[in-house]
Amino acid sequence: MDNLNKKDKAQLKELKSPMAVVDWAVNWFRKQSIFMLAYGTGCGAIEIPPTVTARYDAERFGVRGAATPRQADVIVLSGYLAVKTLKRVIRTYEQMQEPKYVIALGSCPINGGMYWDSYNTIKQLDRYLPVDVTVAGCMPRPEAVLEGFMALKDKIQRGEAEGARDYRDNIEKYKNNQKEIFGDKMLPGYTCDWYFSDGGSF
Amino acid sequence: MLFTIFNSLLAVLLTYSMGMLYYGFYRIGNARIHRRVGPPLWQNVIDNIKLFAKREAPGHGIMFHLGPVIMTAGTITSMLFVPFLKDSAWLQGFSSYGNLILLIYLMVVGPLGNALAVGVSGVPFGVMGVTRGLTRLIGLEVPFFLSVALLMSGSGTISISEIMMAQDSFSNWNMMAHPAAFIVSLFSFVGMMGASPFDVVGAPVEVYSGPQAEFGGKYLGFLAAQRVMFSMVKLILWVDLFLGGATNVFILMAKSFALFFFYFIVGAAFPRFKTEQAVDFMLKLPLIIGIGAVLVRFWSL
Amino acid sequence: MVSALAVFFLGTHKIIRELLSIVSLALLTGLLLMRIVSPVSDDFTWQYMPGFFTLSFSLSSFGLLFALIAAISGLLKSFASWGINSKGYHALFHLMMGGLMILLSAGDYISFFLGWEIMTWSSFMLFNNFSSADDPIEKSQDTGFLFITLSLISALLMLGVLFFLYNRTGSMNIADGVAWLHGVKGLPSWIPGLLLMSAFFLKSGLLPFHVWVPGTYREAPHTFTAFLSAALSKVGIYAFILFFLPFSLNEGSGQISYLIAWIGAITATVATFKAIEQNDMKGLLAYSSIGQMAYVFTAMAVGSSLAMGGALFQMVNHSLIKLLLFFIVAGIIERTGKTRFDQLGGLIYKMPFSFIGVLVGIIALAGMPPLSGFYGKWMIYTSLIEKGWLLVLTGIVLPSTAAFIYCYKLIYGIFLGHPTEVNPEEAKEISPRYRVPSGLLMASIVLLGLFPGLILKPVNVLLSDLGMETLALTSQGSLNAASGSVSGFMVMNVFGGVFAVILILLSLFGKKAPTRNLHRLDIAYAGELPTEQTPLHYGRGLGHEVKRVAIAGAIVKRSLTEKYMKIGNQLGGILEHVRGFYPGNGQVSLIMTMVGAAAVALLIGLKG
Amino acid sequence: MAQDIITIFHGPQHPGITGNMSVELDLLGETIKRAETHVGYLHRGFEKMIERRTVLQAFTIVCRICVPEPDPNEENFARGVEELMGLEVPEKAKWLRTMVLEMARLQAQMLWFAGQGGSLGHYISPQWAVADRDLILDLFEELTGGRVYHMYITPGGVRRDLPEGFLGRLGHFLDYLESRLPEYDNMLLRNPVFLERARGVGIIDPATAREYGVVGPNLRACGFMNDIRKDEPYEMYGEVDFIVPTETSGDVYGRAMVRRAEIEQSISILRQIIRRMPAEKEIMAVLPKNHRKWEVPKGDTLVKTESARGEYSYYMVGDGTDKLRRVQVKGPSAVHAITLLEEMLVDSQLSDVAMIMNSLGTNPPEIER
Repeated sequence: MDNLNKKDKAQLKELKSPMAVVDWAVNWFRKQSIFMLAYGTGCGAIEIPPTVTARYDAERFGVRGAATPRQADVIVLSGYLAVKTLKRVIRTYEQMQEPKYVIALGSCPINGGMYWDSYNTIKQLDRYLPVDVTVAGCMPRPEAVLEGFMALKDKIQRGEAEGARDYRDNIEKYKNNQKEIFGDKMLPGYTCDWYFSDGGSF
Repeated sequence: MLFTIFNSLLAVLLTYSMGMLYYGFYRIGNARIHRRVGPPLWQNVIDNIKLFAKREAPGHGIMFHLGPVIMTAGTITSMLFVPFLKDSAWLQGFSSYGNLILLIYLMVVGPLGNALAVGVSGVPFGVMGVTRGLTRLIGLEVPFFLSVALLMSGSGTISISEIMMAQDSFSNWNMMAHPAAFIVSLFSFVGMMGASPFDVVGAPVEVYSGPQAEFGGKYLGFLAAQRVMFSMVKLILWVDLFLGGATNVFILMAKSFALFFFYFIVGAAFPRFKTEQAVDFMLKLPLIIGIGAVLVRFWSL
Repeated sequence: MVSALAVFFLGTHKIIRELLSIVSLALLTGLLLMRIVSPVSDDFTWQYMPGFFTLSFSLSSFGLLFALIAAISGLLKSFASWGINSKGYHALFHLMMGGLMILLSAGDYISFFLGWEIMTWSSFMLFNNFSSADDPIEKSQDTGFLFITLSLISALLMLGVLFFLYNRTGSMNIADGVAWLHGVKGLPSWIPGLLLMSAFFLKSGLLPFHVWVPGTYREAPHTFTAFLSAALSKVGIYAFILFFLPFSLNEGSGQISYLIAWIGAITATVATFKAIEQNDMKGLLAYSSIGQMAYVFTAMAVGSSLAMGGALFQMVNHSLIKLLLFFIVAGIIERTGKTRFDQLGGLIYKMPFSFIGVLVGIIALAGMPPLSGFYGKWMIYTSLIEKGWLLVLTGIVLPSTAAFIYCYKLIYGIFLGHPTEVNPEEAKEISPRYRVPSGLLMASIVLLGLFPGLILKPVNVLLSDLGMETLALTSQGSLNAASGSVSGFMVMNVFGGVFAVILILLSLFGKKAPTRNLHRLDIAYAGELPTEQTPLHYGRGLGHEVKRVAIAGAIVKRSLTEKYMKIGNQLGGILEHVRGFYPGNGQVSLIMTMVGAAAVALLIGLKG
Repeated sequence: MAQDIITIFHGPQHPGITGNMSVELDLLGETIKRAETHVGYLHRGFEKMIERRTVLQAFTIVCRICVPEPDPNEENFARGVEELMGLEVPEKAKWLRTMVLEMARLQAQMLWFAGQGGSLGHYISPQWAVADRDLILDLFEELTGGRVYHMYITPGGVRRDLPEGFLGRLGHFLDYLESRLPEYDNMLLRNPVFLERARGVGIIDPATAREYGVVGPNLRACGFMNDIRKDEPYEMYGEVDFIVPTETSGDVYGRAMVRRAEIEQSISILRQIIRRMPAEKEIMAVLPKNHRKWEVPKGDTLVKTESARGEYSYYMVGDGTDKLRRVQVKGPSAVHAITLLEEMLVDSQLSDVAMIMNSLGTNPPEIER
């Protein structure tokens, strides 16, 4: 934590223009307050409670739970994703408000892990969603999960945690990849139409 | 006029910073009860600013847009009808134009305005939360009204300032002069602050955080800001009515923090009632105490 | 009141034309308004069988208020029902109007009773013959049966008491009877008093005589329901003021007043919880009417000038609100053909005018500042506190808090949530003939919220007519009582100001963080996807759980209507052979019974 | 379509669900008129994967069938293989296995306690219970090298002997936990609000319990004394003294009381194990030299273990190759979380769904494997 603070200060000194300072400040607030949507997709769900409770106390770092995707900043995908789950995860991710981040826990979202030969799980999550931080391990310890959050914070502060922008810019690629696995059971159009248009706003 | 506007801004700022401070303490205190360290004291402010710094927000049409606005406006309006200090021209808002009954009704305007936005978003969980809130209101308002009616008929006025003025010494504080009314009102107080065991409205494990389920970004930011301010309005109201009011901001903070601490302890210790259990509870014990107090008053006259 | 009779004859004998109806009602309204501007004495006496009866008519200031309410309601109602009425409807409506005018200006028992009966029977015919229920078989015979039976009972009670009074005082003049009623202490005055009171309670639908209200309101033609709620339910209040107000102001009658106050509070509680339970719009509004009327009785029982002012304000305000809400509901039913909350929903962006109308209506109905409904509530509460009736206050706080639920249910069920049976693509705004009167009513409700003095100044005149103190009004927009003051103008300004500031703030954020317009089904739904077929509208369920609360459950489970029907059926069984004497159907025999009973009562009265 | 009812999903992304599954609820108001559980969010095809792997490879994945309580699965699998292959397990290994099983049961009960408090909006109990449970995980880590998945109980014995002073530290932990239990009681189990909410809610009547095949604490809360550890003692359960707590009410409160009593029983069993742990070093049976040639003879067997949530049973078939022909896994949650839950939720309240699911000890991963 101290380390991070020092890094922040060093960064701040390097900034030149006032707009850069504003951006830096906004990023600082974003990184200090992370509303986490813990989607217990698999085994990793068991290490989320220790992370947020008394022993490891993620709230020290500004990480707290959110109930619905509308309120959340980061979705924590804990473990392997069955195809059925992936659909819900994409749905949940698209409902979140930008800027939004994805943390994937465990080996399974990286390469399939234990279930590399299973017929019902996806093997590589970042084909379907922009993953900002992956925490490897089966399953990652709470310390590792916290380390993942620290990495995410660092990324946010540097302004590099822009998975959401990547998803928006490369939506066709992601949707095609999703289509490969869902086939004709893709999510209905209204859930993601705005990615293909400007999106109405007022 | 300018002075009033300046005063109103001051009131908003004061309640916001007081609220953020108290709720910062609330989170740390809860963390200590949980045997952990907890977030920094200013974590709530960071959260709030972060919500305003989100790049987008969900929308379901103009009514959804207006809901948080009405909610915040309702909160600030009711804040301006509460006198913060006694014997002072500062922080009085528009309280000379209003009174306690008006205030009680004003406090419902915001939530009902937000309920329209929740309804129009079409989230079934949200409407369930609203229904729970309205049902719970029956249980909260009835004992509360009874207790403040005891005060009002006791002091012969319905104006908050005058009730506050009448409590000049400690023995004249309404919590000492009308202990039954104070006890009854404390039940309602815990409920109105949304503490366990009366926190049915936004229960995440039941109704998916209820009315807030569909709000995100700046809307959630407004809702979070008004929530802490609204809590402070209630605290100050209780200080005015029962704890003898305050002559300066520091006394106000001391007294309101004592009440806040009570709310925090009760909220930490209990699981949550079901809606009907909450209302039934409120209509049993507090109401009986209140009716008893009325009867005592009646016979002693 | 020649004009009343003129309208009466005009309506009955001429060919029915909408225009004529409106013109005649406008004429009536105009005449009544003229009475305010230039008070001319038009007391009118009519010698019938010289030396035996004298019918005397004189419109008191109270009568004028009620007559104005009725006339304006009738005018708006006629406008709203433009072109949808069948033959005979207008005749009956004007007959009823005439009866109402006779009643309001009656100076003696005969004309009072005559007006009462004309009004009752014509309104019965109106809702029975022109019912809004789609299926004639479905149209419940029970409703008509209940209404007419209870009306008969009330008429008989009243007739008996009136003749009893005539017997005692030897005068047909109401004023003499009232004076006697208040002059005699103890049991002899209590019994006729209570009997008479029951008759009036029945008309206003107080407990335990409220059972006719919901069915009648539900089945009456939609716009006529508005009139029923706005004008006819006030007749009971008029009669109560006429006969009992001095009585309840009497120092020695504390217990009776207290009893009436509790009857009001209990009625309000029962009606409110019943209203929450309703699934159709008109049923909900019907029960809400009962509840709102009950507050008026509670306030009248308190008897202070603040309470009386509150009662009158609440009454006028209730007329406005209910006209507005029933008009809009009628418009929605006409456009969609649906009456229930589980059939409607999601219409807000298609019917913005109706939405705002209902919004204004429910804010005023719930008594929230800054609209007009608040003042009535405020005056009633304050007067109760000043009087020291804290338990009664608790008794009416309970229903007025619970009323938020049905208010929200009304607006949610129709406009918010998700569309169910009504395709939102095809939904259209309600037709202009509802929109115009609704717009007027909305404007007046908002105006009254800003300037309650508009009503309270005339109310002050009435109060001084009654010999009570007047209310202290510092300006049009604020009101002072002994224990505190309130300024609606200020509330509205502050709220509006804060609202505007926050809206500007929000739109500043809007530049950096735009709001994304989402599809109706794109909602936080626990990760799952709702489909078009998924039921998501909470219209039926809203308020369903309230009955799990012990007190509400006890009220909702019991149904007085069923009990009355049971008693009625048992009586019917006993009287089966008696009924054999009469030809034809039940209605005819009921009418004959009534005529017979009236004759008997007349005879008894004459002999005495 | 007139809509009396409203359909909502309780899960999969919902704070009130015990894992990655969902319950579709038809509500009238908040009263549930129909409940339908949806599973398949977690299906990995375990039984197929075991058939594809050799016995020793399969042993590493069986523990992943159930995350909160992996050890009964390891033990079950190991014992099944031993029965098929006719291996003789040394006594010390049996004691160690019993110890691990009881520790696993203990931590699972703590997790249940956390969930039960959390489902009622009582946020102290999850914080305390999960943190205290972590101390057991530390012991596990010391003993096996893994926090959650241990892969400790291998076919033929256990993987490692006790570290130095382990039993003393376990004893210390047990003392600590025992001193904490009264606080847990005061905080949640004797809390008037908890009593108000838990009594008379989520009742399983004995006939239903028998008909649906309810097992474990849920069955014992209905008044049946039914425990594999007593009925068909395995490992060293025949040697230790313990009682099987029962209740008769069959409601949420009854199940809570049973689980609460089981925590004490586990502590007592662990104390006995600490006392009686043999000193010898032998922890592995005599195994085939070349582990690539582990051939499971033809034959089948049915093994059962009592976990914290009830009975696990594995039906295992060997066909003479180094892979098992078929493994059929039956966990307790399939009954509790699907058929029974759908039945129980009808006419109960939305507020009670999370509480009932937690009190049944449902755990999605083992339903669908």
